[in-house]
Amino acid sequence: MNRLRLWLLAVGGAGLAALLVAACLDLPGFGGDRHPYGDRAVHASLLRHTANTVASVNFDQRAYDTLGEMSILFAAVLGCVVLLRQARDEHRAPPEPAGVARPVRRYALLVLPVALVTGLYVIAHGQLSPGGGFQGGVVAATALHLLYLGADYGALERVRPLGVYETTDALATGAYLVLGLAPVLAGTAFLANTLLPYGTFNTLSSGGTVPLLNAAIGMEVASAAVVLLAHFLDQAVEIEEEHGS
Amino acid sequence: MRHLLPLLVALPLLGAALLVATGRRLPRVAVEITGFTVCGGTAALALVLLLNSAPPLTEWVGAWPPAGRESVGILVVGDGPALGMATLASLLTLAALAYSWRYFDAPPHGHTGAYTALMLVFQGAMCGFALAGDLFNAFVFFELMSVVAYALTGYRIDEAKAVQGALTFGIVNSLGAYALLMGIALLYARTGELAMARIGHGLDAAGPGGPDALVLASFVLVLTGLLVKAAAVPFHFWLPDAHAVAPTPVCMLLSGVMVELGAYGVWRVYGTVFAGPGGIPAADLTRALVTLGALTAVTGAVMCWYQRHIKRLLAYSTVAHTGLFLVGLGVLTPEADDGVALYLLGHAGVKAALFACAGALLDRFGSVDEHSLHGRGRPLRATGVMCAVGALGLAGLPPFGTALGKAVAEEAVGGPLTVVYVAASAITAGAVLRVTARVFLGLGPRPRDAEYETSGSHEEPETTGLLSRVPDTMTTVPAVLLAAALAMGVVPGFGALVARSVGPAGSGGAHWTAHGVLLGVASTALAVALAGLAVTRPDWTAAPGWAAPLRRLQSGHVGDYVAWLLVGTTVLGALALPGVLGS
Amino acid sequence: MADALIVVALLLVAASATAAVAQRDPARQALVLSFMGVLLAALFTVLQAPDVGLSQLAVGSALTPLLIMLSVRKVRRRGRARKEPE
Amino acid sequence: MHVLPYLVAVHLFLTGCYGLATSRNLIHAVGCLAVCQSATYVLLLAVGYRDGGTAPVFSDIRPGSRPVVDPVVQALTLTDIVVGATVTALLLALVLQIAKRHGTVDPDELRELRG
Repeated sequence: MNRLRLWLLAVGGAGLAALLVAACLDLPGFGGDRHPYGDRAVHASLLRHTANTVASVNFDQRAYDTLGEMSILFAAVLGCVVLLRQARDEHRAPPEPAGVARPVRRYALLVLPVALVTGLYVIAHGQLSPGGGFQGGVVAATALHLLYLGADYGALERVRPLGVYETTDALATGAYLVLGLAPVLAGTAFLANTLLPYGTFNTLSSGGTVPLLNAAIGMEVASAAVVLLAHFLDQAVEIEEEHGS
Repeated sequence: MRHLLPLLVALPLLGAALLVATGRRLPRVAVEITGFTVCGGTAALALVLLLNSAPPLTEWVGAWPPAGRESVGILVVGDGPALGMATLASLLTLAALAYSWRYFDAPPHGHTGAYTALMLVFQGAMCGFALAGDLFNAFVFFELMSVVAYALTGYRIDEAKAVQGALTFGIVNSLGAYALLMGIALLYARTGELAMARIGHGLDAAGPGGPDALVLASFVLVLTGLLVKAAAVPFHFWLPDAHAVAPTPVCMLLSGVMVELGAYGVWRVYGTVFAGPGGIPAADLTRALVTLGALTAVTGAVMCWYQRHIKRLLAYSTVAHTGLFLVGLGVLTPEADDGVALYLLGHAGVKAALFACAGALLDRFGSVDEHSLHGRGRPLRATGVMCAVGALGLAGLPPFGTALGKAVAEEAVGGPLTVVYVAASAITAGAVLRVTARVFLGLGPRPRDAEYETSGSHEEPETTGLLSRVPDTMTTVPAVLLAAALAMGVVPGFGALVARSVGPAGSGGAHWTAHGVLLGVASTALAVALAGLAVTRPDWTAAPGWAAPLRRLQSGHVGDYVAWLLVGTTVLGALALPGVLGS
Repeated sequence: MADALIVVALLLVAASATAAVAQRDPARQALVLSFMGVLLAALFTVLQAPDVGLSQLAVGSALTPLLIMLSVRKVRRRGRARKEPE
Repeated sequence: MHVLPYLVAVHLFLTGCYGLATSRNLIHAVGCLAVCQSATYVLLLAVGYRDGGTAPVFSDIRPGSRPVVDPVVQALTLTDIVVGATVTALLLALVLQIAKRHGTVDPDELRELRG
């Protein structure tokens, strides 16, 4: 190990540690009662009939942050598609079907539908109970990949037409943006949740545009995670280098 | 009007989504026209908003206007500097898209729209960061900007250096972003707010006795994130590794505006969050920024001089100039701010043009190595002339916009710091002139190879195969950029316009002075002399022994860079400590 | 009671993070990270953040380790393919 | 107890940095970066906690009947988690390409960019 690097690490680490520990001692004690922004957010969420305050912050009060976050996911997927493309000196070799123990296979096929439905349920109830587009989307996408365990890579590729997922990813991103732009056309602010009725508290259609944005995020996250996993699987299983390169 | 502010982010993103959704069916020309239209439309919108930005536009996204003084929404600020940066980013993206028109390497199969879409997302992210009035929102767009930049830097996956540079870039910048987020969390704990102005009020209300360790730590963490992006010493190591290997149009954006957005972020965050009595005293900020900025300028200039990889040389010149911007921002006077704003605009034009010239060399000869290209650039007369003109602009020869900005900033910082300005701009410009003389004129003997350096020969061109002639777009774009940089200094009233946009308090505008012109001519003369000496007497200017340790620090090892990042936070804390102890 | 739970969860998270850094083999590190993801999810739930806990469970203990495992597999497979022709 | 959660966050950040700086395998380094990031989750949620508070979800409690913890930091952390996963994916993609082009994932053996 490089001597200089260890010295730098020791000096820098010690300095930063001292600074951060001193800052921690000045922080308000853990579990304190002063959360002005949080209290205002709870109030605003109830005004707009959204039972899950976190969903209200994510998709209504700070929906612009979520737009940025969704764009990060969108850009990262696009980046992975570009970075993990088949290079000039590589070719595809269909993998041999791997032997999977029968109990594993049965278990995977059993869990798959359950996980898929759980994912969709979690997406749908985002504004009412804990969960929402992100969590449900990731669960649903990961569930789909149980097929790799349960059946084999070929089966997974058949139910997973990548192009469709990539298009869905882009369309969901577009849908979120269009939902944000509609209020601008109506003469108010970007992403304003003022066009739709807020509905009855604690029902699926409550919260104005919150359920719609939540659904867009769910679709985006699910298809983005599928595309990401697919490209990594492709690299791990299918793409090979030309020998002698 | 104010409702249109978030559209600067939304429009490019929508364009990108559209391109990805339809990208596999569209022919390449349609993709490029769409990208061009969306990017240009956004740039036009930014310009219109900029011209209407007095008094500053502010918008609460999501229609959450503050009840009393407090809101739950996100604030977007459209004042002169914010919209100016957004306009600059949009126009440079337009130039980069024009530069890559048709000739840039074939897009990945089945993803015709991917490259253009990434560029559009990059544009939206830079606009979003420039306009952010909310600290967490700034972090989100900071990350978006970074993520797109990593992907674009590694775009040429067949190139070994490109993927390594992109990973270094990714790890160091992500770590910086997490430090920034830790700082935001500390500020939220103290004030319970996220809008920058509200955090500033909260700090003043909480600490009438002055700042404590918590304020200092949050200041250090937030600045670490922003200075990593601005590539200040010792956070700068990632920049040459990334900028030297990214595709040329991307380099134009990275060096021309993304790094400068880091410096802009420092200016914005200090002015809105930490400038009050509960924040960090002005003397401490000046000490921190001027020290780091001067170090950055000197390191960047010295390292720039010893490069033979042309894009890497230009990358170090960006490091040097960002150091100068940080020095200017650090002295905290309105005059210096005006000067830096002008300097930054001029530098963006000149640096993007120089990268464009280097890209033409790469695509024509498959090399960006000063030694192996010796004399081979003679046929590319237009590119050679633009290289020389760009070098003069970099040196600050009047009447370039860079010269006006540099002169105003020099006058504002005064004293020995003027020497740093003159030296850094002269050395970096001298290096570019030296390259021009050797590559395009074939002057002097072919220099000897050193032991510890990055060579630029045997690189893959960015086009499909080597070009037999440089296409018109690749000469028009740098010509337009240089003309713009020149116009900034020549068009009467431009300096005053920039000064008015930067601050309503204003310094009365940026004007040419005899003193400034003299200094500009002096640094140009110094640059020419250095270049002449280097070409005719290569042994005199070869790397002396004392520069070797400095070069060894740039080891290409990501672990070293992370260790330096930690040292940087400690140094930053130490530089700002006196104000906290004194209160 | 809640406090005790929080303290235990915090200490476990700190310990698993140390283990994740100390484990230099990336495949094993992925397992430790997955375990740490579960612990973090538990911590978030105790901190009354079920939303965050759920996404940490989905992302931190499933998606990220899976991506790391796939990368390890690719790098190893590559290494083997390199050795065979020799 | 009053500062323990904050100190754990500091510990996570510094441990991750140590791992990053001393790593001999780039995949391992990306994992360490994920550890660094978990420090931000812990810090944010610790800042937003309220003694005796419950989750800010009103589907089964009456509004105003019990104190709730800060929902804003939870939303920020959610964003942060997604950001972390995407950054990890992107960096791993780059590591795979490094493995292909350089034939190694040991940062000590990458010698192309220096000086």
